[in-house]
Amino acid sequence: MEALISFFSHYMLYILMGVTILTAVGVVYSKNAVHSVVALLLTMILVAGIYLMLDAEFIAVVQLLVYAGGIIVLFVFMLLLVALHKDEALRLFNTYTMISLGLIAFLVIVLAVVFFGTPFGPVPETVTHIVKGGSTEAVAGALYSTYILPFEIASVLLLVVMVGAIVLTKERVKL
Amino acid sequence: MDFTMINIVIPTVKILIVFTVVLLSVLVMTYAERKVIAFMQVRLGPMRVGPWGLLQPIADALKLFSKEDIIPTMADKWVYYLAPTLAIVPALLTFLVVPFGDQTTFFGLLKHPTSMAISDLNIGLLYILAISSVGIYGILLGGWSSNSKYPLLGALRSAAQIVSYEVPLTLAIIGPILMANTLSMKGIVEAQSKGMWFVIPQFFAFLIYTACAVAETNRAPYDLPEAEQELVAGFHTEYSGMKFAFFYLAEYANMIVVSAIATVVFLGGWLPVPGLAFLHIPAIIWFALKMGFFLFIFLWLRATYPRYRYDQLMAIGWKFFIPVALINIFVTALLVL
Amino acid sequence: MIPVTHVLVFSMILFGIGVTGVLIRRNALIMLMSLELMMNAANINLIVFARQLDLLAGQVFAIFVMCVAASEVAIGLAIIAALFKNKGTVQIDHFNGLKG
Amino acid sequence: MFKSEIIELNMGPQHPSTHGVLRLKLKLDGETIVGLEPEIGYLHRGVEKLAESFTYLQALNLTDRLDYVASISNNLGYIETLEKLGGIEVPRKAKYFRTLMTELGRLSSHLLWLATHALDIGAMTVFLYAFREREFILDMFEMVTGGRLLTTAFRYGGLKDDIPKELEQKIRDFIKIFPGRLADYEALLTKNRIWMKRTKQVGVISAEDAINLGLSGPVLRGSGVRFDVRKAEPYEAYGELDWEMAVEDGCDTYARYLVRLEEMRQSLRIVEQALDGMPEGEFRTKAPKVLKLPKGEVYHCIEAPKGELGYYLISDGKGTGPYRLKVRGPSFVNLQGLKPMAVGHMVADVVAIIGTLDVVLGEVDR
Repeated sequence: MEALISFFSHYMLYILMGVTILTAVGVVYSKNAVHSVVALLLTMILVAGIYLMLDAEFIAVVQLLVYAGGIIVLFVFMLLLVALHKDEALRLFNTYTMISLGLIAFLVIVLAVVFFGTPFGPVPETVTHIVKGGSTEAVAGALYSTYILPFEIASVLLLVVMVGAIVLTKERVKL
Repeated sequence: MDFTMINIVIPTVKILIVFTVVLLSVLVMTYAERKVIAFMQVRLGPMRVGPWGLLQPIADALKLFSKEDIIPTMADKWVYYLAPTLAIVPALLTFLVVPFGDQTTFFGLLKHPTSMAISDLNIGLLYILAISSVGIYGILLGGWSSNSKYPLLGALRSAAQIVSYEVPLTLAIIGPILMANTLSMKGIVEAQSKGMWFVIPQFFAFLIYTACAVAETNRAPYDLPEAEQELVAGFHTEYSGMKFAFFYLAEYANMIVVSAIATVVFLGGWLPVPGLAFLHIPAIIWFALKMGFFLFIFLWLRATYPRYRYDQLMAIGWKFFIPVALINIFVTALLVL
Repeated sequence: MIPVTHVLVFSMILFGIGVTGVLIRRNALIMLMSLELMMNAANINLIVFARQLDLLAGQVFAIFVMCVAASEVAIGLAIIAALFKNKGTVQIDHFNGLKG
Repeated sequence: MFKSEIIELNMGPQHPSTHGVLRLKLKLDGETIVGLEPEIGYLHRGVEKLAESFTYLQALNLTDRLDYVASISNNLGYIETLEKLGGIEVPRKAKYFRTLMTELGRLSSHLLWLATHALDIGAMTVFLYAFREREFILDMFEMVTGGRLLTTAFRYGGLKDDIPKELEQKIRDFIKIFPGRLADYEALLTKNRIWMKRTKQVGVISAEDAINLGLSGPVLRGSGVRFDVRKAEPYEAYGELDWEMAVEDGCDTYARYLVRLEEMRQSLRIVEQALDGMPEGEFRTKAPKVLKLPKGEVYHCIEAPKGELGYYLISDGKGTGPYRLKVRGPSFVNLQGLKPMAVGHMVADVVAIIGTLDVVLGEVDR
């Protein structure tokens, strides 16, 4: 029992990462766009799990709220609104598929070698700054003191986006 | 992390207890709904199975579990299977942080009292909001994958409804959060033990919360997604057997969750009614009573009101509830400062 | 805890999958989804370094990334909606009006 | 927002709120209705043709099955048509009793309308309340005729049997409780904000359009037209009793709701007066067992709960049954108002509009 638990606590992150890669592949390679969205939803939930394992519970919850609760709903709405069945007969991939796949595999391998060669140092067992009082409080404190200016700019960005999205999709009113 | 037996066994036992209780209360809830509404409508309700029809929910459950599972020919099978799961899992997961009482020793079995919530997350409320926002995919995908027009219309309606009512719902509970100065469910109840229940200073927030909670769980008078008279049964028109039972279970579990949140945030959780503390009623009974009261409101509304129309529903959500909730937050923030 | 390198490689793979999606899929919606995958890969890097270095900046920055991602999706979907309104399709092969 | 596809949606023939087997082919833009085509005929039984092979008395059974929730009115219209062509006199007692029964029939029909209309809009409790009172009325029908739904109530020249003794007390009880029950329905609906939102400005039809389409009954009076066959050409005892015509100017579903509620109140007044003023005497004149009518044709109409119910009867003077019987069913004509009322509204409103038209498919399809 104890062994099992320690096994899980150690390898949970690996399991999450593995499943995440599977679902991410599902996003790209599904023939049906709705399947892609479902895979994306699962990916986002799993990534939230990864955040949780990395002691960032606030980010995990925000990930669920923003991605699962907001962004993917937008995607699903969009899918239901646009007539995708017309495009289903089209080819999924084109001639550049193999070339791009090769390039990306090469890139991943090169960067992985670089990462393994870089001395990042040992992993700290406990993190004091983040976990003290929960990451929620810590992040909030940082957001409202050190990073207050970017925070305000972000809110302006969201406002601009809101207006922009409405302008883009609004029907032209003839004056 | 300390992975000793005690840290594993107690949460497991708690999870088992909570899930059993939740599933049982869903059964009780279906029975209560039929009986309460029947009495409001001058009829008897179920009377055949068992004394006063008490075994009716069990008969229903057996019927649903043994029914034939029909999949429409053109349905998208994977998504069709996934949708009920996506509906019920978040509904049950939200019970993780609900504190049903202060502390318990399981009738003296444990040396140190343990919390009556499965887990005392310090971001409990945020967690519930995050998890429950996943629940709408069950409805949306279930409606889409049935490949039928009524479910699709129902799914679009309910998705739009849930997305728009989640905003005022969240805004409504921000007032109490500001007053309690914590996101932990336990902390909010403890904050109310010092002063009055938040239902008094946050009365408008409570009203908005009640209305939005009813809309969020797709219950009358906001039950457009499953408006029987218009869309037959909405998103689960094509579902049958076990999968339908999952949707059904999810709906009632969601009702219980929003009642639990209302109890914790506005009605003082497990605290006794002021002035009645001398009765020595266990905390969990108080909690159940308050939750029962809130659930009763659901049934009461259903027996009383006609149904809104889709556009009217959206209009009051965006044009009335959100502004009022924002004003409430503003005033609360000023007072707290 | 597992070494930071492993998480970095994972996020690299996730990023690679996202790039693949953008490069090989011709459906604008799926391309947008792949962009989201890349954003998430970047976020995972930020979070893992925040933990490795015990710094809050990573988490705060992740929030900003999410903010930008949300904006990007909102605008991206609005653009796709406008495109669909004009052309009746979301396959980007069809949007070659600027090709000589 | 998009170059949207028009969805075709089949509402019915099996649908919870199309009141029977009405099938609507809806054309939807999102949830807004751009086209609507009622498909009828799923309940066609050939009542008019069947009547030609029956005797006059046998054909009375067929009229029960037209508008099966207000069969008393159908019986009355048919019997009066026969009496009009045959010149049969009816004793005053039978006239009063027929008026009383017809108004009870109107009450039961309106109660059923209220129940289903409210249920369609989502108010479930009103449904069961209204059925409780309707049950009371059906019990009275059972006392008089032996049938609850299909009454076959009257005979040419008067009634089949004398009025049962216990009936008077039962009606008095009903008159006592019913105003309170009406107040209950009104408490649940009339000032209910959701109810008003769902019914006001929904299914609007102007007085001019309503007349042009030939609508009648509460649907016409809801558009502010003062027309009621009972006032325009009083038959039976209506001319001698004191009652008001219910008219509203709203032209919408809410106005028609108010009209029908007021009619229920007026019906109760008529019932009370008819009971108080019930004359003594014969309950029917001597009429032959097998009726033979002179050669000729006649049209006679009465105010059924749903509107103007007319029978057009041709007799060839030789047979013992109708040569041709044509029914002008109010439901069929009122159904023509569905399209102009519904186009431009949303799916949810179609349900409310079908409810407010109060169609019974037995009469539409015949």
